[in-house]
Parts: sequence; C-alpha cells; structure tokens
Amino acid sequence: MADSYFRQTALAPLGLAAKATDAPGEAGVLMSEHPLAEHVNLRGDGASVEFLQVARTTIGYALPTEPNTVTEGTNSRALWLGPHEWLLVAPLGTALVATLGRGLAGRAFAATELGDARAVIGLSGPNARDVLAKSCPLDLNPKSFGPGRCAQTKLSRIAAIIAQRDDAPSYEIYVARSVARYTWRWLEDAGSEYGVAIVAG
Amino acid sequence: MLLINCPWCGPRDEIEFTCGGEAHIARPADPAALSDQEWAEYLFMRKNLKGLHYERWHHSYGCRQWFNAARDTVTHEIHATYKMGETPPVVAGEDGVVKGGNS
Amino acid sequence: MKRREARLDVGGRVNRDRVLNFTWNGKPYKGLEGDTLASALLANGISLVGRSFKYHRPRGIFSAGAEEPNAIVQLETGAYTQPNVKATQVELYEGLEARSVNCWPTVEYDFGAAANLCAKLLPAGFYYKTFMWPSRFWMTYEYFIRRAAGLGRAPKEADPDIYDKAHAHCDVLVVGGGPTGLAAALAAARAGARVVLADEQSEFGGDLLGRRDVMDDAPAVEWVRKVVEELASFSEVRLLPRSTVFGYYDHNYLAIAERRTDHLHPKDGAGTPRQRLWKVRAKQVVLATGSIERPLVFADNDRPGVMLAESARTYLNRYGVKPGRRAVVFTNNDNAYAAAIDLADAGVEIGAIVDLRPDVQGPLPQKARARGLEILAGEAIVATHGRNRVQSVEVMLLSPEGDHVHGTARKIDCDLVCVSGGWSPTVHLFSQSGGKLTYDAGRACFVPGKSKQAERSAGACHGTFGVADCLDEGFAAGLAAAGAAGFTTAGISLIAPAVEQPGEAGLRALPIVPGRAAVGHGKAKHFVDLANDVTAADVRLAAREGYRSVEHTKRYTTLGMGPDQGKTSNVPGLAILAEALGKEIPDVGTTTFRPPYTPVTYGLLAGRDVGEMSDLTRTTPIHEWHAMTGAVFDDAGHWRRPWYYPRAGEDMAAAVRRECRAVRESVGIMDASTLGKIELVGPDAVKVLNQVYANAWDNLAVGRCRYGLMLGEDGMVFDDGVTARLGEHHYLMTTTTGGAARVFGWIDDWLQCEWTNWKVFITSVTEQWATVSIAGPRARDLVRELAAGTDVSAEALPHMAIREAKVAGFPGRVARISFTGELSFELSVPSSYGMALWTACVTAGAKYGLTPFGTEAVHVLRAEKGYIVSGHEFDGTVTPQDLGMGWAVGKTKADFLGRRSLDRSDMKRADRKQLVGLQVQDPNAVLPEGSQVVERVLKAPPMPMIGHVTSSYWSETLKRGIALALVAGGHARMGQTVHIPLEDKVLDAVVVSPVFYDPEGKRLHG
Amino acid sequence: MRRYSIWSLLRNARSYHEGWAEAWRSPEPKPEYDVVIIGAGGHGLATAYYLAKEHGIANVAVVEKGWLGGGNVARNTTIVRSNYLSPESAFLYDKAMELWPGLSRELNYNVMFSPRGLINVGHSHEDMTELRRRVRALQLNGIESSMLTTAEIAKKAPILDCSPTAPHPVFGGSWQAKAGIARHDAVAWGYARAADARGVDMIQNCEVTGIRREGGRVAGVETVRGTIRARKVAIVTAGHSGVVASMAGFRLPLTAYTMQAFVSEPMKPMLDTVVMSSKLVSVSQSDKGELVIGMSTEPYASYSQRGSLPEIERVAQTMTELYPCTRRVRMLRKWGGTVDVPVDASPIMGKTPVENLFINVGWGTGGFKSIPGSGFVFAHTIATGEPHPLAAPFGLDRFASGRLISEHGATGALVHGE
Repeated sequence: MADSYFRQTALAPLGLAAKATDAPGEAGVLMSEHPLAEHVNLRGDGASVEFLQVARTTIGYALPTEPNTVTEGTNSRALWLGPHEWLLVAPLGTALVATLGRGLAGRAFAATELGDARAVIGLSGPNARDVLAKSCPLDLNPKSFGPGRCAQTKLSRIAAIIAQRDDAPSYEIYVARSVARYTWRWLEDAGSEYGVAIVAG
Repeated sequence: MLLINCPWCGPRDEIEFTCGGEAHIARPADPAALSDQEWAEYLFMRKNLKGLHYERWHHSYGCRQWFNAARDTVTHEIHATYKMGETPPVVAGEDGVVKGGNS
Repeated sequence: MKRREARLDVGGRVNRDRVLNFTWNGKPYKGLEGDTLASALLANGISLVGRSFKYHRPRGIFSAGAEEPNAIVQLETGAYTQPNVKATQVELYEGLEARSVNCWPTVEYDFGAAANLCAKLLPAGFYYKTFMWPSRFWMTYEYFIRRAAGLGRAPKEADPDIYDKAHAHCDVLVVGGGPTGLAAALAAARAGARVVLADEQSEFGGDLLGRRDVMDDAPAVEWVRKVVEELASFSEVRLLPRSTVFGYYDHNYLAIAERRTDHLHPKDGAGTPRQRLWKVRAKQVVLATGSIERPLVFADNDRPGVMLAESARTYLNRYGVKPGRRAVVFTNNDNAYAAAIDLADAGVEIGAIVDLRPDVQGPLPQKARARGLEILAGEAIVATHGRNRVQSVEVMLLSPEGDHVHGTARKIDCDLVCVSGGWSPTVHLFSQSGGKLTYDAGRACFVPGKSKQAERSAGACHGTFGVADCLDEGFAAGLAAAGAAGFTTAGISLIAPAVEQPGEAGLRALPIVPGRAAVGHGKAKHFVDLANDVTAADVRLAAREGYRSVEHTKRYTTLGMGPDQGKTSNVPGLAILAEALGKEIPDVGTTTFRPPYTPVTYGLLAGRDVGEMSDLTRTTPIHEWHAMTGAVFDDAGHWRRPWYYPRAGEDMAAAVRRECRAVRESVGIMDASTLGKIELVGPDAVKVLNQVYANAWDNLAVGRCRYGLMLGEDGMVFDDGVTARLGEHHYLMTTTTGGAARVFGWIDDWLQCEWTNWKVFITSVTEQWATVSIAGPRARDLVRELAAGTDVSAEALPHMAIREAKVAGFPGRVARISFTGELSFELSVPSSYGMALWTACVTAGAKYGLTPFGTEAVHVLRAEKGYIVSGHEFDGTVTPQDLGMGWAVGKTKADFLGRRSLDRSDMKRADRKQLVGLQVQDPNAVLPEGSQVVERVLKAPPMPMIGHVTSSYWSETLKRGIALALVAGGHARMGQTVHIPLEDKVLDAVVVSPVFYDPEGKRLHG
Repeated sequence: MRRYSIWSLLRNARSYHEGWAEAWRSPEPKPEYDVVIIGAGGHGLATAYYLAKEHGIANVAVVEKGWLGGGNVARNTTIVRSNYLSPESAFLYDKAMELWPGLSRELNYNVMFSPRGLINVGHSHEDMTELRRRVRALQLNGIESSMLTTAEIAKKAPILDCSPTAPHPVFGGSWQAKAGIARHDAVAWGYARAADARGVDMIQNCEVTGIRREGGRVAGVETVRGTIRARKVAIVTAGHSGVVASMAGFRLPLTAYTMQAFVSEPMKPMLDTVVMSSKLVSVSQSDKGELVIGMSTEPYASYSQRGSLPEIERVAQTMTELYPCTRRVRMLRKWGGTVDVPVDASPIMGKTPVENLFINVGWGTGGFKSIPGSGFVFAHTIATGEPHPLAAPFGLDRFASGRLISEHGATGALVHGE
C-alpha cells in the first residue's frame, strides 16, 4: 500500500534487501532486519487476576506472568518486560492499541504503540550464540535460555530485548530505533570471524 | 563483579543494574515543617555503614524495577534482595551477630 | 660451549624435524618447534640475556615459567613490538626477533654496569635521603633517573592487531591443566557439568611435561593425552590452553586472557583476534594452579647459570636442552635431588649436591647416592664466580644453627647452579577471591585458608606436592565441585593411574645462607628480588629504620614490585624481615594479591569496542537527509544532531548567520526528534506533574501545553520542557535531549518507591515520534499546506496549543511550540514516516525559501530570547529564582520536589549568581563562553569575580554580540557596567535583561 | 633527627648502612595528650607536623589502626595540582601548591616532587568552555594556568592521539606548569619522621573503637590499646569517616566508594607530563617507568578496596584510544582505595556537633595533592579552635544552609551523590 511506501524501517538506509542472499552457504551467522510491526507497550496491574483475565479475553491468550517468557496467540505475541509491563507484537494493521483500548476500557492500564520506536534484528545460525556471548552477559545455554524465552539486557552498550524463536538458534534482538545501526555494525563485526550472511527479514 | 538476584528476573550481572544508595529513607510527609538542619539530614546525611548495608538497586537494563538489597560493603556478599515495600530481612553476618539495620 | 652439545638428540616435547629460525640481539639462531625463546637460547648456549634493573648486573634465565624475574626481553619491532616479555613464556616461531633490554651498547658490555661501582651508596631508599639540594635540581636528577629506570620500550605506532571479548558461564571452572586440574576437570565432566579448563601453557600437563614420571607403566604425558582427548569429547567442556586466569572477582566472576595468535609470527596472526578476554561466571571454581619453586638467598646468587632446580629439569625433559655441562645443585630439600638425577642421566656432570641439611636420608637422596652423586650435607655455597656466567662456586661447612660457615672453602667448577629453597603454592587467585592465607611452618609456605567464595584449591597450590596425592585431590575436588553445582556424583568411576611418589623428608628453612662476610658487608650481594635488585641487606635496613610493616618494607625496598610481582621473592623476603624483627613469619604477615596474576595487554582489556565501535551513536529517522545535505554534526547524549548546514564556501559563522536570518525573516526547518518524550496516562498524572514541576498544572486544558522547570530535591533546576495535555488523563511531556533518560528515571523512581499507589503509567515515547519544527514568519503558510484539513490559524491553534492532525498525509500531531521566539509549529509523525514528512516539508517549503537550521542556530535564536539551556544556564547549581524564573514556581503549591530546599538560608542570599544579559559595549565583540566577569579591574590578581558567561553568540538579528551570564546579585545590577578580562584585553559590558529580542513575544504569538 | 644527605649516605656506607637510626619511634601511648589525631594517613601526619611546627603543640598522638601511611596516601595516582573551578577550592589547593616545592627540604626527606606540568584535555566544545571558565578563574585568582592549542598538546604529549580522525578528538586543553607528581609513600614517611622529631607520638596498630565525650565535649578516644584522653580530637580518617563519625554520634553527607588505579610494566620514558581528560581520569609516568592510570569511583558504596573488572575495561578502552601505542603495553598491577565522596565532591573541614572534636574528611578523589595545605590549615583550626580562613567555606554547616561548593567534574570522577 502507498502507506508502506513512505514508511522506513530503522535500517532501510543500509539497503539490506539488496544485500540479502538466500544461499548463505558456510556463513556461521545469518542477520536480517524484521519488517515494521505493531509493538504495543502494555501496562497494567500484573498482580490483579481480574486484569489478567480481561486482558486474556481481549487478546485471546494469557499474558505471560512468568518473568522473561513469551506467550503467543494466533496473530500476536506477548513478551514479559516487567511485573506490570508487556510488549505485544503483531503484524501491521492488527490495530492492537484499539483492541486493547476497547477491551480494557474502564481499567487502570496504558497501551502505547512503539512499533516505530524500535528495530528488530534477526540473528541466527550455528554461531549466533557465540556472537551474542561476545556482548551479552546472559547465559544463553539451551539449558537456561531456549525458544519461548526473552530477556531485557545489555548488548555491548545497548539496551536490548533478546527473544529466542527456535533451536537454529534464531534470536530476535529488539533495540531502540536510534541505535539500530550501531547494533547492526556491532553484531556484524563480532560475527565476522564466523562469516556473516545477510538474509531477508 | 556482582551477581545480583533481581526479585523478578533472578540472578543478573552487575552491569545491568544501578545502585540507588541507602534504602529506607522515606521522604518527610511535610518538608515545610522541618528545620534546615532536619531537611539536610534527609537530603544529604547517610549512615555509610561498613558491613551490612541496606540499599536500593534498580534493574535498569532489565525489568526496570527498583528493589532493595542487604549487601555487605566489605565483602560485597549480598545476603538478600527484596521488593520495594517489603520489610527488610534481619540478616546475621558471618560472625552470627546482626549488624546494621534499617531506619 | 659448542651449540650442538646443549640440545639432546632425543626426548622432550620439541619437534626436531621442524627447525625454526629466529634472531637474538640481531644475530640469527635456530630453535625447534615446541621451544620457548628461553629454551632455544639455552640450546644455543646463550646464558647472558639481560641486565638487572638497578645495578645492571648480568642476568640469565632463572626459571622456565611465569615467575621469571630476569629474562625479560623486547619482542619484535615496529608496530608489533612488545616490551617486557618473559623469554620463558614466549613460544618460538619462525622469524621471531628479540632483544635484550636495559643495556647499552650491548648486553655483554653495558655502561650502566657502572652502577655496580657505587652500589655501596645505593642501599634501599637511598633516593629518599639525597637529591634534595638544591630543591629545583630534582628535575635534573629525575631526568637521569627516569632514563636509567624502565625496561622495554612501548611501540610508537598504533597496534594493528584486534582483540576480542566473550562472556562464558559454567558449572565448574578449573584453573590449571596439570595433573590436579586434569583430574578435576575429568571428574566434573564425567558428572555432566559444564566445565571450562584453562591453562597458561601451550599444552596441558603442567609439571608432568617437565618430568619423567611414569603412569600405568607409560610416560605420564600419555595419560595427559588420553585425558585431554576424553575431555575434548564432551560437548559441554571448553578447553582453553594458552589462557591465563588473571583475575578472580566478586561472586565467582573470573577473567581469562586467551592468547590466540601470540605463538605465531605477527603476519600469520593478522585477521583473527590476537587475544580474547573471557569473562567467566562459574558456579564452582577449582583452583589447581600448582606451585612455584623458591630460590635460596646466598652470596652472588644472581649470576647467569644460577637457575631453579625444577626449571633446569624442565629444560632437560620438556625441551631436550641441557641447561649446562657441569652442575652444582644447591638445596634445602629432597625434591631437588630428582633434578640432579635427571641431569646426571642426561649426561650433565654433577659437581656436587650441596644440601643445607646436615642429615640427608630421604629416598631421593639415597637414590642419588646410589647413582654415585656426591652429596655435601650440612654445607653451603658461600660464593659464585664468573663474569657473564657462573664458572665455579665455593662451598663451606654450615654451623648447626645455620648462622655462620666455617672450615676451608672448597671450589667446585660448574656452569650451572640449580637452586631449590622449597615450594610456594600459587595462592594468588585464592587470595584475589578474598580468602586469607595461613602459614605452614613445616613446609615454610603460605597455603589457602577458609574459602570465601564457591571455590576449592587442590594439589600443589593447596600444599599437596606428591603427584599421586595431587591426582586424588584433583578427582575429589572435581567431584565435590560438580556436586555443589547440583550434579549427582555417585557411581562415577575415577581410577587414578598408578604412579610412583617418593616420600620426602622435611626441608631446612634458612632465610639467608651465611657467607664469608656478614650480609651487606663485603662485596657479595644476597639477592632476594632479582627483578628489582633487592638484597637481604636492603630488607634488614628497612627493618632497622622502622619500616616494620611488611607493606612499609615492600614499598621502601620495592621488594616484589617488579615485572614478576615477586613470585619467587615474596616468601624469602618475608622470612628475612621476620628474622630481622625477631618475629614469626605469620606475625609479619603477607600482602594480599590483586589482579592481574601476570600482566595483561590493555588491548585485551579494551576489546573490540574501539574505533568505529568506541561510542554508542544515536541517529534520527531523518539522519540520511542531514548527512547527504552535508550537515556538520554535534553530539548530545550520544545523539548525532545537525549542528549547521554549510553551503559551498561557507564557514560555520556564515552558515549559522544565514540559518538565523531564514528563521527570523522567512522560515526554517529543524529536526527536533531527539527531544525526550514521555507519556503519562492515568487519573493521577496531574499529581505527578504537580510534584515534579515547580509550577502548577491543575488548570491545564486538554489540547494545551505548558512549560515547566524540574528541580532536584536540592532545589536546583536539572531539566525543563513543555508538557501537553492530550486527553482527560493523558499527558505528553517533553524533556531536553540529554536529560530524557534521567527525567524518566527520576519520575519512575518516585512512582515505584514513594508514590506507589498513584494511578498513573509513564512510558518513554521519544523514539516513536519524528518531530519537525517549522519556525519563522512564513511558518503558518507552509504548515497550512502540510496540515491540510486542520485549522492552524492563530485563533484555532494559538501558541502552546496542540492538535491531532494529518501532516503531509500522515497520521500525527501539530503543536505551537517555539524554541526560537518565532511563530513556530511542531509537526510529529511516527518515526517510520519521519523521512517522508521531512522531504514533504522541504519540497513544499521551497517556495518560501525553507531553510534547514541546526542546533547552533537554535542556540543563537533562543539566546536572543533569553531562553535557558541545560549545561549553559543551569548546571545543577541554580534555582528558578536565580534564573529569574520565579514565575515558573507555584507560590500556592504546598509541596513539590525541591520546594523545601528553596527556603534554605543560602537560597535567600542577595549575592547569589543570577541570570542576566550582557551587552558588550563594542557591538562587534562576541565574548568567549566561560569568560569570567569582574566588578572592578585591578592591576594584579586576585581580582574578585562576580560571575561568568554562560552563553554568547553573534546575533544576526540584532547585528551585535549578545551574552547571557550568571552574575552575583545580577538582578539588582541592571544598567551597571561590568568587565570581562580576556587573554589580551578587557571588555566592558552593561548588565541588561536576558531577553534581547521581542520581549513582548508578539512574533511568538503571531 | 639525624639529617639525611649525600654525606650521611657516604658516612653510613662505611659502616655498611648499619648505623641508620629509626625514621620514627614506635612508642606506647601516653594516658593523655593535648591533641589526638585519628588516622596516620597523609593528612593526619601533616596535621600533626604543622601542629608541632607552626603552633608549638607537640604533645600530640596520631593513632592509626594499621600502619602509618597505609591509607589513600599509599594508593593514589600521586598527582599534584590546584586547577580547581571554585575559588574556595582553588585557594585551598593552591596553599598546598605553595608548600610542595620546598617540602623535601623542609622535611629533610626527598618526596620527589616533580613539577612536570599537567594538561587537561578537552574533547568537545562543552569541555573547552568548562576549561576556559576554569583557567580564567584561576588566572584572575592569581593561580598559574593557561589554555593550550591542540598543536601545543601534541608537542607536550606526543603519544596522545591528536589527529582529527581520533575517536576522541582533541579540541585543545588547559595547562598548569607547576603541577606534577610526587612520591606518595615518601610524603607520609617524611611527615611522620619530621613530626616524630618534634615529639609527636605515632601509634600504629591502635584502632579507635570509641570517642569519649563528657558533657557534650570530647574527652579522648577508646582504642584497642586502652583509653587515651585528649583535650582535642581530630578525625582524619579518609575512607572510614562515616564509621568514625558514627562513634561520635553524627552522620556525614558522604559515601565511601572504592576507587581503583593501575600501572603498566616499567618502560623507558614515553610521557613527560601528567595528562587528564574528560574521557580518562589521568595518566602519568612514574620515575620507575610505569604508566600510572587513574580511574573513576566504583558505582556503589564499598569498603572492600577491591575494584571490579568493568571499570578497568572502560578505562583501558578509553586509554588505548587516546594513546594508541598502549594497546600492546601490559597492566602490571592495580589497587583499590576507599574514598569518601561528599555530595558536593568538596572536602569537609572544621568543627563538629561535638565540642573540641574536629574533622578533616571527604577529600574524595583529590586528597593526595592537598596534603600539605590541608595539614597546614587544619592544624590552625585545631590549635585556635576556629577555622583557618581558607578552610572556613568547607565546614559541615554548609549542608544545612545549602552553600555547597560544587566540584562535580573537577576530578572527572563519577560521583554518585544526591
């Protein structure tokens, strides 16, 4: 749609699409930028059964209450960010903010669209974990961090949310839009010894 | 390099946190009623304990929650962390004697 | 000696089929794969390697490892040169270049050796007692002292190599890959634990590599090979050879320096990281760091050819090099006899074994006797001879008390003296972990005391020296560690290999071996610390002069402060001090060890966050346009903001003048995206505003904005900005660019910790919105086009009003907010539309002469209006009243953060620094920011200052220089003339209102 | 006191250096003194010396829980300078500057004061404005200081990356020619020896466990070696001030932090001046050839004297960027000290709520350089009972009135105060 023609992801200026390959070959690290999406920061009383119940009926699945985990519905996912804070991710056009506004009306909550405030970098491949280990103090060993887990942490100097999607392993790295390029360069540089391939997001 | 047990996220590296200094210093209900000296006590004066110290920590790169920690300022041992509003645990030091304490 | 004699035809871990060429002091030599520089030098019969730190005495290779105090060399040249490398730790590679340090012109003939002649005048701390007269001469003395001191030379060029870092987590970290460490790692691995095994050597095996132990009827190295093979087969085991664990920090966090390409020629290492810093968080740690042999302190014990006994054995067995042709072994324990036997077996003549102990009956001495080696029990070496290498020693009988020697001296020829004073467990990491050491008088060494962290020491570093015992302790420690880390260890079979472990009789600890003359008398020197040339006499002198604490002694004599950090001199030094003070060693105490165990490069500690990665940079959604337009950037809080947009041939001043004109005369456009934005949602949002801002917020209507000052609890302004009311319970706060994070944290802190039951949520939306500011008389014309469908007339959208609107067809907001004092609109859209909006504005604005302006122009324009800016007018020391902004303080408000502080006595002072404008009398003069203001110009300082210039610019609008300043009692000085002394002249200025332009704000509200 | 000189060295050489006298006695504490000074660090020893020399009060004991000179005077970066922003600080530190050059002669102990000059590098326009403001203030106060161009800095510190492409470009800087370094241990030992010669008792291994008060006035100290009575007591306990103050029943507006420093292996001369910067606290090269690098305080309260790794990584990163030739150079040794940092990063000197109990604490990261001046003015304060004019602005009362002396940024140290 015309709309998307005007909209730019944080890394659009890097022209990643043109550099993307579908034959990564020997590369130990695959990197991509995910397309724009709705990222709704949801705030509410995570200790209130009632709130969680209403939220559940509103989005069709339960918000994660176990710290640093992800729950998933048909067309959106919810990442635990704090005892009273979640990040809901859905494709553009889902209109999550409106849905939540209707569903939670009358309750103490805040649903704020932050999709434009973020960039999501995809990092996967046999050495993805090694690259993250260079910058991030989390223990990403499968025993302690696997698919369905997320964590807010520090990548080098960058505040980031890391979510693991599968056992490839594939990770999603959420960072502020303004530091997306620094983050990309950092990961590219850290991955260079394993070989980096850019793939479609 | 401390390993700090965030009451929400569990053990995380020191670099994810910020220290907020001495804990359990409530803001006076009616500052206007205080003398300059009393106000300075709240504003500036600190226990600065050597040994067990109750202090505020913020998981700034994580869940962004403030919490309290009972930490030994000599050994850096963290005896306990607890959520805001919870009453501070009484901690026995290595010698078994309860040191410090909260105000 | 002829070269081929030194290298054995067989044996050792060197590869005789791979000859390596290297140069030493410019001359070519050959070594073998598996050599260290030290072993290769010995193989080539080179014994004189360097000159000592203070006296420039000839020095050779003293050890075979990290404890080396003498053989310090300069490695390679140019950008790859590396100062102060220990030859005993350098793996030989093809083309290696190394040189001696601290000598001139050559190591053989060194002018510096003149220091020896006046050695008598250079006791410990001599420099504290002289060079005081005349005082200004110290700089001259110092010039020469500095040049005499120091060892190697730093590179002149930047380092071409790259360095890397990585975090690692494990259940069990085993430090040390000798028999104990291998056993511990194997046990933990079999229990299923995630194991990291780090060892500083190029291959695992530790002391076994330098000995000829037999395990299960095969060479011990065979057992090592099997164990390493099995460890490598575990997916969760990480083997790190060439990796030194150099730091043990709080909560079982350890730092490892992995040397990845140091064993290669620089050109072969290019591309891959030279070194990697591993930062390991371990559930459990097993320290198996072994032990370091102690020397004996005797007369002239520093000559080249004097070497630790175990090291001689290592050169023989591991490198296949005979460290000498004829050796005298000088010991106070049984262990050194093994070295004597190995040397004899290898064809090295044994002149004699001189043993301080009168009665020598242990199994090893018996074996030596049986081999026909001569043992001189109860005797001592009283002198060594030889210029650049020992040629002979003299031996005399030792008194039963060990306090003097007697009888006639016997001269024994030799080119090698193997000394052993017992062993010191390598307790450095244990000590770093916070543990206290305890003294074991029997073995005259410090051993680990109670563990302070999740750590256990095993083997030699625990005071257990027998190889069989080490294996048992290793297995036990590995299992215990795995168990403590939560793994079941029952039923894991661990069978130690059968190995012979000869029993050992006790040693005879003698702090100083007496010589012919009393210590410090006569010519001979009894060295304790070879690296820093500290002698027994120096330590006694320190004690005599009252430097009784071991810290005093170390600092006064520099004992243990050299490049080897006293690895061989620590305990001997303490023993001598204790004796001098008539105390026991534990009462004198030891110093606590601190990281690093061995020196680490700064490149390693810096890692890859250098150059391009050195600083986090933040860019706005419109950054490309700025960059392509040739904007010059200015950094604020990591943000890269356009500072000004020079056109061809324009300098900064010209560009800024043009940008200012555009805004005042037509219209300008600025990227305001970096300003902090915080949404407050909830019924108590207004309560928050009332607390964090000094002014009142109850009556702000929906759709309107208000400016506020934020104070710390100390009453000082720390941020300012405009907050808009978007809905009943919905506010949007803007903060300064640099203050955004602090303001959010400030409010969040109060909400979480004090106002816990307030119904409000705050969310940072700084990056969600791209914001464009359109300012200037033609602004409305342009915005009317862009925001078609929204009435932007002065009536519908007055100053400080905000509306939802479609801008350039994108969903967003229009607000009337001005930093410039001009008619000004803020257009905001979601960041992804930012570039589209900007380009739309630029296209539509062309006909109005729309001019992009940067932060410098904004600074000029706001200064003309007297608007304050963080870091200029407020820096944490000024109150709203100081700024003349009392109007921004709610008089009727009972309380807000910082209010009470404003009532303190000092805030009432009439002579507080207050914000004023300065009108320089010379209109063309622009005061340098930071200039000081004085009331009266005196002939000479001190000249009392009344304030300083906080902002100063050329005002293109007013065609003159303008300045803002904080001046003592400034508000009462209006019209007064003050003076601003500069480097070369004094400028006069009149104190005026800080508002230079459009005081009534007509244009603003236009 | 037997004087030190080249002649005494020659004389003693003949007797194999066995004739040297003790630098100071190790006396048993007397039951009572005119003044008891708690803490035999640089400031405490200097105070004792000037009490005896300037005010004739020699019946003084300096009680120390460990070994004399074992506090921060034993673990700092030995920098001496007086280029502070606020006039109050500048004048106070310059009093020390005035005493440093003659100190070796005065104490007859070579403290190796080396006025090799100090550069403050600016890496941004904000830095330059700040430096200009400071230099101008110093000059108007009659304190030597001047601005430097990038080219001048490049000449004075050739190993500093002054190229336009540097990660931390050098915009210029300021210069104080009379600033430099000194041999830290020698300062403590020199004052101790000179004070001892004037009759002051240095009592080591004598930890103070309580402060004796009688009717709101101080009466002495309780120590592990018994009670020592005194008419006046002075707390000079950098790193432990909060602890000792609590013994006297009051709190202080400061926090104890660990501050680290590290040195490289000894190398031939490569840096002839002291360089400070908004990016990196300080670098100088000791006479032994070691590069001495200062660091910021650790980010949380600590008495451990053990620093952590992140700060070292941060400093090494900045250092290798400012000085590219140091990447292959190696860190040999590092140490940590405990510094008391007041909320306004300026020292606290003068009276306390307890009569005749005086404090001289909170020198934070700037204590070493001020030792002579601090001792001089504090001795005056104790002797007369009234603050020395130079010390007056630094009283404890400023925290109630709000008249703080903000030196944040003066040291480059990250200060976590209110």
